Amino acid sequence: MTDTAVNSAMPPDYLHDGHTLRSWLLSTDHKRIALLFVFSITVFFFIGAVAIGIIRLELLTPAGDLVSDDTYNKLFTIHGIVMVWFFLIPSIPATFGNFLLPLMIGAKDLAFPRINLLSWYLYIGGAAFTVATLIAGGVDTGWTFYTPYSTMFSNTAVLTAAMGVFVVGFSSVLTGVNFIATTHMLRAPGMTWFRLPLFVWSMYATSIVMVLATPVLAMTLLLIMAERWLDLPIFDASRGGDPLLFQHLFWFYSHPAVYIMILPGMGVVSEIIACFARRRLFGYSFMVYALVAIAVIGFFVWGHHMFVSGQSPYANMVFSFLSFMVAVPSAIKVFNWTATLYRGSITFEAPMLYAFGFLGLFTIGGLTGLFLATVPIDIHVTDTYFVVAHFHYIMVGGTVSAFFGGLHFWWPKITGKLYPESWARLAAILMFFGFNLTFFPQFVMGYLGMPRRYHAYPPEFQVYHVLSTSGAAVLGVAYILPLFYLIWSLRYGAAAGMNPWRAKGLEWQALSPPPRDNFLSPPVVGEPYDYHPQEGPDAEGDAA
Amino acid sequence: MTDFRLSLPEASLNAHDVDIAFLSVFAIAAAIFIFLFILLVIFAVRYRRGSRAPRGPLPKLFRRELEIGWTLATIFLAIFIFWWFVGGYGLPPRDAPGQLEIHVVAKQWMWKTQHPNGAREIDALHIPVNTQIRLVMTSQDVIHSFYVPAFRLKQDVLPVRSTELVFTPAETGTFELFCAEYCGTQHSHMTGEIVVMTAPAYAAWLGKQPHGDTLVQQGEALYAKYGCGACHAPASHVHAPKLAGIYGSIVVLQTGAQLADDAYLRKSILRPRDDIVAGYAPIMPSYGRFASPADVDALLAYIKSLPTQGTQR
Amino acid sequence: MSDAFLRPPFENLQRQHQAVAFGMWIFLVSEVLLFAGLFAGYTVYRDLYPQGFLAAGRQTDIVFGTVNTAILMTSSLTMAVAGRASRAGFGQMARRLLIATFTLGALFLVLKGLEYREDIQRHLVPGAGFALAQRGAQIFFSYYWIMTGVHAVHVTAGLIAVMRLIVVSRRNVGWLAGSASEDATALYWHLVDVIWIVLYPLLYLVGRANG
Amino acid sequence: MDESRARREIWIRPVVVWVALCLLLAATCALAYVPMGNGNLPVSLCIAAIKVALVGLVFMRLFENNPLNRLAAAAGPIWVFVMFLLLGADYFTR
Ligand code: HEA
Ligand code: HEA
Ligand code: HEC
Ligand code: CUA
Ligand SMILES: [Cu+2]
Repeated sequence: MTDTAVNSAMPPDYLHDGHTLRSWLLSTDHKRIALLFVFSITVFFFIGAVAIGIIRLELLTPAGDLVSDDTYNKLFTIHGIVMVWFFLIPSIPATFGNFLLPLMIGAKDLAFPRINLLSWYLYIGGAAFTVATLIAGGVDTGWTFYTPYSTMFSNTAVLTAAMGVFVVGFSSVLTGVNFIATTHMLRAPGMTWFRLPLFVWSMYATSIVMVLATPVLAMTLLLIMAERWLDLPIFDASRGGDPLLFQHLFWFYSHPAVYIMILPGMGVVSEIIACFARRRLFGYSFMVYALVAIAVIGFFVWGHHMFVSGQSPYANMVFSFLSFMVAVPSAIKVFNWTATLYRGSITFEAPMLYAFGFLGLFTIGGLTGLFLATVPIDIHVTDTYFVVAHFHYIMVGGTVSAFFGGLHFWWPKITGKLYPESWARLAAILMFFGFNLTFFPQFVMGYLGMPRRYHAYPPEFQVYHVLSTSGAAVLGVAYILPLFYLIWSLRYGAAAGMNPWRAKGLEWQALSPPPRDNFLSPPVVGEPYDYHPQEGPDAEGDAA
Repeated sequence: MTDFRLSLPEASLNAHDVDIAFLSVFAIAAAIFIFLFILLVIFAVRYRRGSRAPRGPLPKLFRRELEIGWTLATIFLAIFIFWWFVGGYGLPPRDAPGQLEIHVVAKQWMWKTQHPNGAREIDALHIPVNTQIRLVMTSQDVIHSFYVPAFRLKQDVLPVRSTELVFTPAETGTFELFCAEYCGTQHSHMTGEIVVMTAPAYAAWLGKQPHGDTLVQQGEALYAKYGCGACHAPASHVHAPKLAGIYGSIVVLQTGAQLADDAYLRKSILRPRDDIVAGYAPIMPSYGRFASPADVDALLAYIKSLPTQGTQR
Repeated sequence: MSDAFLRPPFENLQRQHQAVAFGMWIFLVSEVLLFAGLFAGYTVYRDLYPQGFLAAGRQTDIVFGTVNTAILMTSSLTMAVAGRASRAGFGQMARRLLIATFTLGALFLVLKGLEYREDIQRHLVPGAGFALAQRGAQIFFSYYWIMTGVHAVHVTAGLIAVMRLIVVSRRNVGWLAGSASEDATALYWHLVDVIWIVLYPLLYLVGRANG
Repeated sequence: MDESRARREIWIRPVVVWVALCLLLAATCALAYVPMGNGNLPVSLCIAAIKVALVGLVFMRLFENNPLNRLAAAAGPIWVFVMFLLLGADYFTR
């Protein structure tokens, strides 16, 4: 079926059935809800970004002269809270996941459309609390809410902040429930488990973590609120409580949560690489097992955040070992992506550039994770910029790159328009260099002893901070660019057609943008990623 | 933009080990990364669309064997790194003879240190080189973290509980002390300096300090002040355990045996009711309200100093 | 069975029912982990302060506790039978049983309220003027209040769901069997019961023997 | 078969379970007063576990239900177990 077949008899695409605000805010269409999320997380990304922008400027000089120390503490706290819970965790699942999961398995919608809408309202509810926190003067506990500081000592809006995270937590639980049920119940005839695109698998694995980990965070925050507000003794050491218990509960969620943040990125990248290498994903089944393995083993390693906390040294051994084990499935994925390129027929459109960026940066971030899992090294670098660099390499270099990759890859499907390729490539490259300039120096200063969450620092570190800040400026520009040319493309972009990338996968069998019920005729399900006849080259590919 | 730091002195015995571990893991990681990077570049260039590179069926070895191969290799490598660099690290170290025990109390936002002879310092610590130091640390408020980059050492300091840091400075000089656990407004100003001196220099320095009473003397005073003796004095009529020689012994509690270490003794004073010694009534008042962490340190020092002989436990 | 109850995106009703039940099960698992966060802390502190916990456990009102357990289990029974009834086509019977369930649930809350009042009068609220001196006793009661409190919230949520069933089925009892709502509500209600069954020994049976 | 019998049939299984639950409740309540030192907690928890199993299998129909739901239900206990196991790794070796 080609575009010319798209005549006026067609149902309107999802963007055009209903134009009232109501038809958006009360829509149960997974595609519209996905867009609602896109807007919301973009807003919060920039809130978090501005916060850190100011911090980076502050850190240009050793003396804390730009903002007061209290302000500084509030800035990195809000940066952490916003970026983790209001940007990165929903970033891919709630947007592309929402939009593509039904399309990719050939369904009309998610299993529980109304609950899906509820997820968004819960997100907004939590967001409201977070904004309220800002208005109330901010919160200064760090995104980790460590007790007793958060419960007995801080005199900032801890309650509101905790409440915000508490509420948004249920949003991701419900999203998880929805995705799992959908994947089990609504796969099109012929769409067997081992024909699912890896993106769907990654959503499935992510959902497992969301459902099993998030409630523990919710309860932990509840305890925090109870101790702070009702003054019930729970973690307060002076009344017999154990602050480490809080850390255990918090990390029981927050380590798995980091996999909530990376697995979706892995899914996106798998789709992109296969498409632009015109190649079957190498070791599909291993990729699947790896995803699930990461999701499960990810629950066993939380103690590696507590090596110097005063937890038993024997526990340190256990958690260190398990942390090494969780690295293995990630390794498998990296190798498979690389092997997929072999004998491919590769082109370098923007999504592929982002995918390459992901490969490199995630690997660096992951490998430095191994340093941190090594107890003696971690004792030295924990709570230094080495850690800060580690997780930005994965979360920003990895997931955010994947997010932008996905955004460009599915932009034609979501909006029906093509984005301007050359600008996109420019942004991708800027982002890559800006990123490394920002965060690589942080590894160095971290190992040299620069503690994190420091408002003022010894002058010998200044050079590194200046490099880092200049990188952040570049990065900032690179993030703002897409905003312009993507919006531009909405109006002036060329019509995309159903499948501009000649990609496989059911979502490309729907019109762009798809109608309310996604498919006009039931999609034909085939093997995943069959970009080429058995093991052979991609004929059309080479013709080009 | 003054001088900037390119390297960190290895000022403690374990600093070198840490650097070795770091460099080795770095070597492994770098090797893996460069290998992958080269592959990426080669593939990207060789198999770009339209290149002449052959794209026939994959060679035989490109089958499950390869997959299983690198999986096993990774597992092996991971286990190797763990076993070689982590195995057993940080398990309780043996005390060397002539170990110097120094007490550290952290509070928002300063470090208070006290030497065995009672000399006190604030945001500073003088120690002799090549002597094993045992820091017994506790906090008056939130969690802090005692971090000396030059020693590659860090340990969180918790309220009520006491945590320890055992190390041996290997270089004289002045090194920076950071608080590495976020503890509020002035977190970034909770810094200090560690001055490592030669043994004689240290002795001389110590001599010059206005050392108030030694810990033990202070402890003795407090012991009297708080009337511990009323119950614990061997002569006392109150049925309470003897404290002489208790340190390091095994105490039988109602809930089971327990090593009487610093943590335990500290708890017995601050909150005696947590663990009652078998065969005694829980009548001991808890001193949590009166005794500051420093007081408790003093009391412990005194209890440790009590003559062992003749007391049968 | 008529497809009047079919909701998009589903094509057949049976699948829809499966999906709803399965979805609810996943949600229940997350609820279990929610409480796991509490159980973990309870265990740690009980291990830390055996004495305090025994002493404190004796203070909770075992009569209220036991009676409430019985009530909740009975409400579970009526709920279970209601489900079977509606599936067997006895809509009215099902509806009556739902009303019974609701009443029992409400009764549970009332008793809980009375118990709370008593607890407060006996100074069992952690803080100044707390009844017990033993270390850890206050922590026990922190957990007592939070555990029972969070559970009570769940009961309330369950009651609202049950009430919805009762109201909606007023016109057409067939709806109970047709839509998947009843099944889901029942599962939720049973979980609330299950949670309480676990809370009971932790909060009410502690330290009774060594009184 | 006539309707009233069918109505009665419905009750049988649940009521049996309910009776069992009540008996167990009585038992656990009584046993709580028997001094068993550290034995009391395990006993009461075992009984609780049995009750939970009854409710889960019969009332929540895991018994008759499809394996998928059983799998989902199993996830809960398993993850709680993991949590306790690894918490123990710290607390029991401090
Ligand atoms: C998306 C987020 C994300 C991801 C995916 C990871 C992944 C990993 N993280 Fe990270 N981490 C964070 C986010 C993330 N982390 C955050 C936010 C913090 C700080 C929180 C705070 O304190 O504020 C943190 C902190 C953190 C710590 C604690 C540091 C400290 O505070 O002291 C540790 C310690 O072990 C750690 C380890 C790991 C490991 C082993 C992995 C592994 O999963 C990595 C696996 C990947 C690879 C290993 C690379 C690919 C493999 C190969 C190329 C083959 C070679 C591999 C082998 C030889 C095994 N992380
Ligand atoms: C999860 C996602 C996520 C994302 C996307 C980011 C994005 C970025 N982060 Fe963030 N970061 C965290 C998660 C994230 N971070 C977390 C969890 C912490 C820990 C918090 C805590 O300790 O509690 C943290 C902490 C953290 C610190 C440590 C603060 C401290 O310990 O004192 C730093 C320091 O450089 C930093 C930098 C950055 C930068 C430069 C970006 C860039 O990617 C952002 C790029 C955007 C801009 C640079 C802003 C746009 C431009 C302007 C507003 C103009 C003005 C700016 C300049 C001229 C430079 N982050
Ligand atoms: C009212 C009497 C009384 C006073 C006063 C008292 N104690 Fe005790 N103490 C006891 C009793 C009885 C025990 C044993 C039961 C227990 O472990 O609580 C005990 C136990 C201890 C233990 C644990 C001993 C062991 O064998 O484990 C230490 C240490 C201790 N006391 C120190 C002190 C110090 C220091 C003071 C003063 C600051 C003090 N006590 C004051 C009665 C007292
Ligand atoms: Cu003290 Cu940070
Ligand atoms: Cu982690």
